Amino acid sequence: MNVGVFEAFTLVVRRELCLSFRRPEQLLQPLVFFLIVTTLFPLGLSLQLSLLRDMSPGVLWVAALLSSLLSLDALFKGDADDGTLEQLALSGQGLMVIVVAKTCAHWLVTGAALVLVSPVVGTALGIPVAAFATMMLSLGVGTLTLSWLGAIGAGLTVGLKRGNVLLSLIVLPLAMPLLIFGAGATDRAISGTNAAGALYFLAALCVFTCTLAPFAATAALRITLE
Amino acid sequence: MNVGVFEAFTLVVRRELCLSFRRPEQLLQPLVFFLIVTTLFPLGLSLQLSLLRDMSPGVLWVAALLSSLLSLDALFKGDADDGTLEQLALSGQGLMVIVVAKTCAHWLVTGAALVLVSPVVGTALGIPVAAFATMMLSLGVGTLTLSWLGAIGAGLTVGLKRGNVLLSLIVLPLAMPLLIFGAGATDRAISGTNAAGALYFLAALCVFTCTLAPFAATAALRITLE
Amino acid sequence: MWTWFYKLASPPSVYAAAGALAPWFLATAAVAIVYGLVDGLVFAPPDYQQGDAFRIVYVHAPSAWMSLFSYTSMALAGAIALVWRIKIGHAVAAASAPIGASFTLLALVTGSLWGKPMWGTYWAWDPRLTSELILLFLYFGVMSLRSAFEDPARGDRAAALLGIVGLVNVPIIHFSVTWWNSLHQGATVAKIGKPAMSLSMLWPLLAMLLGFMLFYGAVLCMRLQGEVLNRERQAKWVREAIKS
Amino acid sequence: MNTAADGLSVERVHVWRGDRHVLKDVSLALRSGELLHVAGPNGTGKTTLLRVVCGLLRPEQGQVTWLGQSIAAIRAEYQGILAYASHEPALKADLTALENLRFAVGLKRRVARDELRDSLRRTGVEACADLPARVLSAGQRRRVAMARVIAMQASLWLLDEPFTNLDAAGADMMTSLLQSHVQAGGSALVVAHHDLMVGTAPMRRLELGP
Amino acid sequence: MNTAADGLSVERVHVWRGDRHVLKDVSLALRSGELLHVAGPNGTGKTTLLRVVCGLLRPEQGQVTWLGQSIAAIRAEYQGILAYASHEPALKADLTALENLRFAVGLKRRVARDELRDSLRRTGVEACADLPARVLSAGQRRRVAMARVIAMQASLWLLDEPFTNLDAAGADMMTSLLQSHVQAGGSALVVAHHDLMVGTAPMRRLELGP
Ligand code: HEM
Ligand SMILES: Nc1ncnc2c1ncn2[C@@H]1O[C@H](COP(=O)(O)OP(=O)(O)OP(=O)(O)O)[C@@H](O)[C@H]1O
Ligand SMILES: Nc1ncnc2c1ncn2[C@@H]1O[C@H](COP(=O)(O)OP(=O)(O)OP(=O)(O)O)[C@@H](O)[C@H]1O
Ligand SMILES: [Mg+2]
Ligand SMILES: [Mg+2]
Repeated sequence: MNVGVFEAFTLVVRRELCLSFRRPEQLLQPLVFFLIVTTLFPLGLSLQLSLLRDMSPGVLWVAALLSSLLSLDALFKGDADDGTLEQLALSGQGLMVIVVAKTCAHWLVTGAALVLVSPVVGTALGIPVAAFATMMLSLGVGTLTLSWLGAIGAGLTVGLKRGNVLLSLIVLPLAMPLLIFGAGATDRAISGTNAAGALYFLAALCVFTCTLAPFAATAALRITLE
Repeated sequence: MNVGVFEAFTLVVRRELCLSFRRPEQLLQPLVFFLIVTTLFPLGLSLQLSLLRDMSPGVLWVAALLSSLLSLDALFKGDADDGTLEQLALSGQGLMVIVVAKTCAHWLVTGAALVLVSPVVGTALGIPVAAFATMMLSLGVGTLTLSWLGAIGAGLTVGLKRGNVLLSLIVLPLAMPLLIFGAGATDRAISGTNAAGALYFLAALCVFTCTLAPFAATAALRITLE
Repeated sequence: MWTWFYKLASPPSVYAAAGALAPWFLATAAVAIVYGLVDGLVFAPPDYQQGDAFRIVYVHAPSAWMSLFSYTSMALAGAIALVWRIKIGHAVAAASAPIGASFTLLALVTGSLWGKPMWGTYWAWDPRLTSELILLFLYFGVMSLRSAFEDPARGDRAAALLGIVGLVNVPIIHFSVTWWNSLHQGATVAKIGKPAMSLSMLWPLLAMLLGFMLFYGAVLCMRLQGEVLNRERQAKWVREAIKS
Repeated sequence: MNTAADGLSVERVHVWRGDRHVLKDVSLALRSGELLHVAGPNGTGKTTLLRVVCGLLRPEQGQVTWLGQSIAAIRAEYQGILAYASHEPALKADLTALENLRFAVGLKRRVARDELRDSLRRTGVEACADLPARVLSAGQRRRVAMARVIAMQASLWLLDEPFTNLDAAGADMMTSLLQSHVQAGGSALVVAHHDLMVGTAPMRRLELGP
Repeated sequence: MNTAADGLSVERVHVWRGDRHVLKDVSLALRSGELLHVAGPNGTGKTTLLRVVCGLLRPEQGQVTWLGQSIAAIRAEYQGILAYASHEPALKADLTALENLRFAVGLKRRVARDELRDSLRRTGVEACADLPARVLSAGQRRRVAMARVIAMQASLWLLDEPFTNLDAAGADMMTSLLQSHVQAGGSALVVAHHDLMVGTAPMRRLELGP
């Protein structure tokens, strides 16, 4: 009665979702953080409304990035602290299955949720409705990539106290291309020009990351586990 | 041979500094985070340089706020996790001494350090040298206020898993006036107008917070300790 | 005197009182709101500047006022519970938080609907609007902090403390229009002496405020009953009340 | 009149956790020179009782007094004379054993480094004095925690399963530490699952039931 | 030829931690139906040895084999037949005891909920099945961790001080669990500071020196 890879994957995803839903307010937190950060910026700009319009894609993306990042540091840390990561590592399932499952679950409760809430933020930032489709698409692809980049960082920094700042250091530089093209796509959609180029690039980035990052993240985790 | 309040205060501050310096790379993390976030924005804005100038105060302040916040969630959490917070609470010293000492130490290793590094960031963002004094002064006062607001939030969320997102949810709304006036002061200094009004307001906010927050933070910690 | 007070604040008597008051509040609220709506939407003269668009004020202003009022009462109930260890205060605070958040949301929504014809935009980063948004976040913070604790007693106290700390925002919202130059219009109704509004517009507004207040009371009573039952589920009187 | 005015006294304490009535009407008295062994099956509230006695947990009913005064009223003095060792050793992983002692004990009394080293020697971990707590073994950590209790020179010891993780020699050491503590006039409340064999001390036993 | 080809075998393992040579040339062999009691003073490397045997730590020298093959080479199969209980109980505080078991055991074998409940019953914590692990007492957590070991139906048990925090009844239960495990043909490596009184099983003892 061995447990197959796919079964193991769903079990770990269910475990993660169960942990998230155990405290429903925690599910909302990355979203609310996203909302708050997007409201902070306009304030920091001393309310120069004309500026706001131009910078809305940047604000949107930086907020998405930060809110995804903030929750990433708990990806493996919680399990490492209470010893369950060791149990997972000894479960007889490859570490990679576990890493992939945890990262996917993370994206579901942060990235996907963030995409769903982005129209609200978009409205507040004055992004036209016509640009919403591109914005949501780019955010979805972008946050998935980000979750994967974050998984590498989280794997490397698990076991370090105050690893979250270090995690940001590792992930943010990697995320820069993402930010440039994501904000670029949104910007073009707002101004009505064709955003396909930037979107393709984002998608390529996503495919690239999703292919290689599982290996990198697993390797990172294995290094810190020993 | 009882230990006086002042002695206890210095001992706790030394403990915190000792813990911070034990990992020198950790000391640098908020700073590097600050540097990275400030460089992210211009990227997110698709490098429209003309915009950059106008938004530099906002970017500076949001980055300061986030980098200070990121490190705040470890303020009491580390001690709560390993049980040393209980020992501190049973030390015979009032909890308030400990809270004040820890918050001051936190400000020293993040806020003060951030102020010192701000000219670099300011230069990168094109803030004129003449505005540096105001910028640094406002950042110093602002980060101190923020450390205190964060101490309340950290006290309330200590012991909660993934408290860091909840912490942001609590602290960010409280920090909004800070952001408005801090960025306002920097903005005025850049454009050469008189920033004294905003600075006075920041100072008043700081005095107000530093007087009341120790009580609130201590009460918060006491509530969650039980 | 104090024993009398404690007796009054004991869960069974609060439960009973809330149950008795709720229908009265609800009935009077209905009367006031119906009068306010009819008079405000049908009989009051159109504004000389805004035409009929101004009529949204009959929902907007009362809900905005109520958002502040219920925050303040939530914080005060929490403070009383925290200082004098009167548990029922936490129940009152817990019961009023979602109501207050709803009023805040209503104020934000009606405000931005009104903003479109008036200022040409649904949303602007204006001090009044922003601080009202902060109020909403504070409500969220208080509610999620309360539920984040395993131990409800600690959650209550933590939420009460945050509520008190957040009270600084209330004067900021109220005075933001005088402290900063703002899109939003200044105090119109509460101007001492003579309100800057014609009486025919004012009466329905006051009626709506009264109605909202009574409605708040009614919902508070009903939610309070639920809170008390949940908190006292171990107590003998609850078991008996459920059985009967 | 209160007979327990000269020591620790717990009077009719009740504590609920969630829906469970964990401590039901628990009373105890402890005078100087006495050792009280708290025993009972798992989950019957021994740790909870210790936390109530510390003042970390406020009981819903009943009270805890020291020298006849409620411990909440004389918080600082009371904390000055107690030493609590919890289930976890409560060490900062990044600090060395010695630094851990210095920052914890230093808040209670002025203490010289040699004295701290000496208490580490008494618990048999002098060799670990300058190792970060992170790398210590479970038993070594427990010993460092015990060294902290000794160095505090408190008159009331509250120990939660102090024999955990200790080897045979460590258990003997623990026993003799307890013995010399009560002989010197101190008192101790010790949670343990096996019998304490502290020779001469007048030892009583409180059995918590389920 | 390798005499230990039918079980676990640790051959001349060396491990350094920092400047300390913690495991010096440790060898052991364990066949099915056998129990090995690892003892030794605090800090002599018992936990380190267990982690090496698990495969969580790679020794600098020497090797660990199972059925004659290096455990690194047959990682998945090897992990499939072992159950490790570390110093900490390794439970997610937010999940209930039952969910903890389900997600941990479910990765090793398909398991029905009743079976999990049954193993909780065998360790005496069926009443806690639906409580979040956060609120359990130290001993209750330990029992849940032991229930996980049982439910894994592993043939090799690696237990690090499994008697910690257990009351007298719990220690008896632990002993009889070990006994029935080895009688059923399983093998176990148990770190403990006191003597194991597992009646009939062929028990050997490995004493690690300082
Ligand atoms: C999203 C947008 C808006 C928000 C968040 C908002 C918020 C508020 C708040 C919080 C109050 C209560 C102030 C207090 O009690 O001190 C208020 C009152 C009021 N608002 Fe708005 N408002 C918005 C849009 C508007 C618009 C567009 C108008 C009309 C031009 C308007 C007209 C009024 C009036 C007449 C009052 C009553 C003033 C008084 O007597 O105090 N509001 N609003
Ligand atoms: N929220 C809760 N709901 C239900 N039961 C709870 C809750 N919190 C704690 N408990 C129960 O209260 C008891 C706590 O007991 P405590 O930790 O004091 O036990 P103990 O005597 O120290 O046990 P051990 O010997 O295992 O350390 C446990 O039985 C636990 O299950
Ligand atoms: N980086 C390091 N530098 C020096 N010594 C180290 C380092 N890391 C670990 N050690 C030592 O290695 C040993 C680890 O032993 P281990 O945890 O295996 O002991 P143990 O036999 O399980 O002891 P216990 O009975 O206390 O659980 C300890 O003596 C520890 O001090
Ligand atoms: Mg206990
Ligand atoms: Mg060990």
